[in-house]
Amino acid sequence: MIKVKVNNKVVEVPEGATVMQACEAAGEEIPRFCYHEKLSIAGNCRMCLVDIEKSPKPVASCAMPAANEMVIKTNTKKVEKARKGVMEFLLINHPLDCPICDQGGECDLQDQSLYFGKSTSRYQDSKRAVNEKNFGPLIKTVMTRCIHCTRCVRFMDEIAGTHELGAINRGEGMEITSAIEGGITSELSGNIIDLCPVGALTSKPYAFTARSWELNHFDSIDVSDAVGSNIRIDEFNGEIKRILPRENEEINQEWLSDKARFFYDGLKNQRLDKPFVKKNNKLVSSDWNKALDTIIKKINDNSPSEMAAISGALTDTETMYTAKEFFKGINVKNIDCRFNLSQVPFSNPNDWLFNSGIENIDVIDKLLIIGCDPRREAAVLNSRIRQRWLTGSLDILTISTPEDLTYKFNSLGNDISILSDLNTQIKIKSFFNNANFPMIILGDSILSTLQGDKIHKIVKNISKEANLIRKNWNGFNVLNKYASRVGGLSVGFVPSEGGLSSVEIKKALKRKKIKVLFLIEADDFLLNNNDLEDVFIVYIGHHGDRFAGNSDVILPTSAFTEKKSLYLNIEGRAQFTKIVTSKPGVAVDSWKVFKALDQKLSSVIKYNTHEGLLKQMFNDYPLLRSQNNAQKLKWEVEKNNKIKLASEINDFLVKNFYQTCCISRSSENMANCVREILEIKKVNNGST
Amino acid sequence: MNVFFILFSSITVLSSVAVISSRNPVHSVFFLILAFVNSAGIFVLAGAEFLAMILLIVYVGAVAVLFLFVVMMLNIGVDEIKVQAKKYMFSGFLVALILLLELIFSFSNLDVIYQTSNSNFNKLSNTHEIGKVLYTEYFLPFQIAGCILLVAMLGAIILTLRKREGVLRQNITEQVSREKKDSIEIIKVGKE
Amino acid sequence: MQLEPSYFTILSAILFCTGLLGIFLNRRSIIIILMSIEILLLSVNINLVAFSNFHGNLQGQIFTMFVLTVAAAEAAIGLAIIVIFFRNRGSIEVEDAEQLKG
Amino acid sequence: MEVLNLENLKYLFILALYVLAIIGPLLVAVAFLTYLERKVIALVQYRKGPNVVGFFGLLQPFADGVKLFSKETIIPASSSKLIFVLAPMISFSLSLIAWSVIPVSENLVLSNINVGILYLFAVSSLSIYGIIMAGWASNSKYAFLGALRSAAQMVSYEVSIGFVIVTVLLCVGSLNLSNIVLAQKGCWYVFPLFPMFVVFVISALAETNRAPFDLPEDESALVAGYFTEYSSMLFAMFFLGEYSAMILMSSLGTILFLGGWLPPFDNELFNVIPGFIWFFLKVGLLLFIFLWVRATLPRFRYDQLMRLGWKVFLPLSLLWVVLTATFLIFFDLLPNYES
Amino acid sequence: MKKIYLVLKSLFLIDIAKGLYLTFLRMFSPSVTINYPYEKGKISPRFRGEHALRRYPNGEERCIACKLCEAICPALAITIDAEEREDGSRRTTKYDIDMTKCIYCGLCQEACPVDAIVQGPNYEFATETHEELIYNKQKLLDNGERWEDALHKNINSDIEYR
Repeated sequence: MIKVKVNNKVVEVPEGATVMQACEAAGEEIPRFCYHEKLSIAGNCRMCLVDIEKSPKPVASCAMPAANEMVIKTNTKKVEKARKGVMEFLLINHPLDCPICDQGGECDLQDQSLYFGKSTSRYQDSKRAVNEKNFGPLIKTVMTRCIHCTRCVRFMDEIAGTHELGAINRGEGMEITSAIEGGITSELSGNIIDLCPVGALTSKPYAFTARSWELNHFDSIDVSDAVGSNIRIDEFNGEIKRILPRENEEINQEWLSDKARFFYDGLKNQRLDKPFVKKNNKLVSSDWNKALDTIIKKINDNSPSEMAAISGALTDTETMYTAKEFFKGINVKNIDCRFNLSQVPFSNPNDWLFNSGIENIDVIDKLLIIGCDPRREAAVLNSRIRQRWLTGSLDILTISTPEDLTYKFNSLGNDISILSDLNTQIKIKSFFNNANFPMIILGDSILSTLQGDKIHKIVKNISKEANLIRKNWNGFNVLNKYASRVGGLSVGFVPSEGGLSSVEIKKALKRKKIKVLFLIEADDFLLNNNDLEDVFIVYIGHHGDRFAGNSDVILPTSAFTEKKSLYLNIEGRAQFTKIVTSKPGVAVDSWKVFKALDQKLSSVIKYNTHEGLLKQMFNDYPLLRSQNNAQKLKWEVEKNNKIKLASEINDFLVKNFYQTCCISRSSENMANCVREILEIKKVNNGST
Repeated sequence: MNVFFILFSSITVLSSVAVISSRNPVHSVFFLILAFVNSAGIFVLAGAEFLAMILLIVYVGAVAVLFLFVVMMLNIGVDEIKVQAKKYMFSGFLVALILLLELIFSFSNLDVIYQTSNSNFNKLSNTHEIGKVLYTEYFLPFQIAGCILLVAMLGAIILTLRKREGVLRQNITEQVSREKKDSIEIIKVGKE
Repeated sequence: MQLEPSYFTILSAILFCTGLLGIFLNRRSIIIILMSIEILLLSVNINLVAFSNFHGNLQGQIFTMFVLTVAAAEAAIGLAIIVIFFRNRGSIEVEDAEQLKG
Repeated sequence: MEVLNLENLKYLFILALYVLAIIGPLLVAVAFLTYLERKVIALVQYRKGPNVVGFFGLLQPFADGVKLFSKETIIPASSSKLIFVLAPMISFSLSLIAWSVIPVSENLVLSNINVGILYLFAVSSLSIYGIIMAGWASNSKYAFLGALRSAAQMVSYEVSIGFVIVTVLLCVGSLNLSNIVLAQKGCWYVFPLFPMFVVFVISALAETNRAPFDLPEDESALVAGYFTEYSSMLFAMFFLGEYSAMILMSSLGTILFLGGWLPPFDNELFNVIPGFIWFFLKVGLLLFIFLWVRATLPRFRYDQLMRLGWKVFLPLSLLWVVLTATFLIFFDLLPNYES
Repeated sequence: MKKIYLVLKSLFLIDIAKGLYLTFLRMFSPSVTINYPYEKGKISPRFRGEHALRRYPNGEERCIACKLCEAICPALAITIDAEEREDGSRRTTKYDIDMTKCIYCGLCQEACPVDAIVQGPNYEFATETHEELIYNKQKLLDNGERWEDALHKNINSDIEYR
């Protein structure tokens, strides 16, 4: 620790801290444009000038390391004059178009110019104009406004890891531009909108639709992947105008994937707003009572073993809990939340959780990734791995992963069968030798192959043998892809004693053994349409997506922005979404559907309100209540070396990052991304 | 003449009956006023126009207003004739009836000496006549009547005068004679 | 046609009896009794004026004036007393005037 | 009946014509008085006043009249309905019947009675009742307070008016209005009795509830005083009553002090002009004073009003009566009317 | 002595006579009334009357949907919806002013960076229904066209103070 004097106030800062950090520790706000905590230091905006004793000139505080006994002044005339000078230079070429700028009202430059800006300009010559760049379907550019802070360039280099942006020319001719024509392809590109201190980079879908001061902010949770990023939803006039990341160092830092950021417009399209019942092979709009009565008639007509229920990617925990209770009440055992045919075991939470915790990626030194694509399945998590990798103290080994994971790694091959190879196992063990914080990430993707349960067992075994499971450290992690999965497994929406799992349900459907199928927002259940003939399908969901056309009864429910509901992220962290907009039509929260059905049948569900539901659910599953319960569980591994795997090449990656759920499939923004990023990329790849 | 007499007298009688029988005291006062106005008419018919006017001015213009004021200010509600009142009803009617019969009996046989063609009765106006008599023959009683009125006025004032606490009173001369030098004092404040 | 003096006297007799009856009947408020007294005085005045006219003698009218004076004084004092009575008792019913001490 | 013979009917017919001859012009005069009032106040306040309806807005009073008469009559639910309706009628008719004794010119008078001045005085004291009945029957506190104020004020100022009249009567020696005018042939009483004239004018303002003594209709405190609850026809009657009372008081002032129909100087030139023209000119002058004062002075406070009436005017006029009487006796100027 | 003087002064109504004299003289001064529907008072170029949305001389709307007027409006009378026009410029799709909420403070025209929303010299826009006073964009643009000459002149006359 070193002692620094800031404006006559003595503060202690750790060695290596910058002058700016010292000033912040002393409670002084230093204006800055280029400096960002999560990015490398550039020191090119010169706005953070401070006065340091014995230094003849003002010093850029962001780039200057603090030294012991340093005397810093931030409020002298000299400093102010220097900052005013910097501001005047910045404003020479910056257009005064704040009224039409979407950054207006939340613009760093605007704010700073209030304190350091001159009221008139001394600049006589003509201003610089810069051509717009094509940054893809999500980012709108007005490059004339750019002040060359290079935050975007550094972000793409360091966090996103795609090196797509850079500055060309110098001096007045300097321009930020993408290296390749045709937009930015990174799945984290939206973050440069937040980073841009001026209005050079703004959101294309949000363009001109609202002003920052008229938005209502709601803190919520992202459900587009299983990471559970914290988001802020901005609403205006009953419509979601944009989604921004909320800083949470334990989960998403301050980043957000493009899907989470831009898929909100899918909440407006293709919504189900009233119940439908099939009549004469045609879906006819109906009312709740009729729809429920139709279902109850079917339930009464069929035996419990002929019925099955599958929950989907966005189903909230409460719904699955209530549905579980309901199906228990009518004695249906064929229920499963693993709609993607995952074979992940469901008896012990450590089997499906990201046990080490996302935050601990920052300390790991050895990482083995098995059968998953973190870049597309959990983009924010992937960037975190990259950040760790950039420090140079992380070795990465992979089996069956894509090649473009934004960091360098040694691959043991794409065929998963090598995992059962003793050689490989020894290799892995030696890889983890002397590791302080070893980590294995096992993808849910590989678990949803036919050998999933075997793979899980082998990996578990390896992690035990490679000493990944220690006191205070559990290096075995499963990376789930769907926001609902951990919650569903946690509240036991899984086949009960003698019930069929999703894989078995699929088979049973093929054999026409299932007569009634409940799809609870389960659009991604991998089924053949041929198998669904003669099956009475009850679709409970908010979007008229894949199965809606095949259904016999459609019950409309609310999406995650329209209800307060619980989601568990990959670590098992319980977080609530918030009510931002109103529900469309007569849609209800989906748990209420089961409450209503239950009331007409067995009446085992006692609660009537959401509070009552939560109370009983937390009572039954006390672990849900804790923020991060992953590391606190005891975990036994059964020893078994004899499992052999068949050869299986990777074919289970998320090919389409932008469209993974019913909301993103309905989203125009996501469709644009697919059209303008993925397809062009495919063409490019094909040609080269 | 007869027509007017019948008109005036019947209204007088009816309204005086209404005075004693109406339930609302305010209505009683209004009927009393009506009775007075009509009896002023009867006075005129009887050749006493000065008195008629005096009756109007004094009774209707002042005394009845006083009555009205008191009745209105005291805000006496409309009330029923009480049971106690009824027990006097019979005896009251009886006495009144007997008296009425007696009076009518005695008055109907009146034998009055007509002196309507009194020589100086018509020459001068009624006012002059009264004045002449009043300030000569009846001067002393007139003064005494004045004294009675004065005493009555003083009595009424003293009876109803109430000294109220905390009422600010205006002194106009004081207000008007206020000047700048009485109101503003210039004090020199030294430097601290 | 001529006005007979008996017209006036009978009128005054009726008025007198009405006033008298008023005193008998209305025992609820003193103010009505005061009014009845006024009616009595009025009937007397009518009589006086009538006789003065028929006798050609002004004494009747002079007396009427004195009666008026006294009546006015009586009304003033009487009403003042009623006001005080009301202030003390909150009522002006005859039955409430039962105490010698005010 | 013998009463209804031809003679009597003819007499009644002629009487009715006389009455109409008084009432008709009077109502027109009232109408234009309201116009005049608005014009005078407007002039004082640098405004234009009514100028839209008719030439110079001359038809404005008739427009107002039509408006008032075509409006709905609203009678409050909790009022004493009979008295409520009766009050404005009394007020209006009392202000009209007084006119029967006003001599507009020599021999131009409906009934030249001996006790004319007393009659006027009596009628004006009766006019309290219209107001008191209105206030009481409205069953509204504003109306009631307005009525009480008005009644107390009129009674108080009647006293000083009475003494003013007595002063004049001392000089004239007759209660007949024509005689009063004729007695001023040499000198109008406004000159020797000027203080009484001032007292009379001021008391007349109070008697007619005019500014600065318009406390009964003090709009800032009592909404509109005793006619708060009145509308349309009934309100118009009050209105007409008030303004004809103003004209009446002006006529009374003219008769008592300004020599009635007499010209200012008894010479040929002035005598050519008929008497009633002089009379109306003088009445107009007094009316102008009414309006002028209204445009100039702010409203009195009620206690100031009562203090002025009882503590200033009463002693002053009493003193003046005594002084006048003393003067007349000392110089042996007492009049001696024998008819 | 003073007191006697004052008593006499009030006894002889000197002050009241003075007042009456004053008002009497005033009667002969010319009146200041403006005979409204036939004569109209002169209004300042800064007069804040009915609102208007202006256009550029080439017919392009001035309003850029910056919503500063909406933000500054103390009566919350202005409602704006905006989106990107086909040519990429920022334009309003809805511009409503509730004239019955408006307090004519002029803050909107002060806030406007492009002189689009202005308060014109028109004060005669009374209507028979409430609905007519809720102005939409078309109505405001029409106002702008109707009053453009006056608006232009007023803004020019005030230009050196801005």
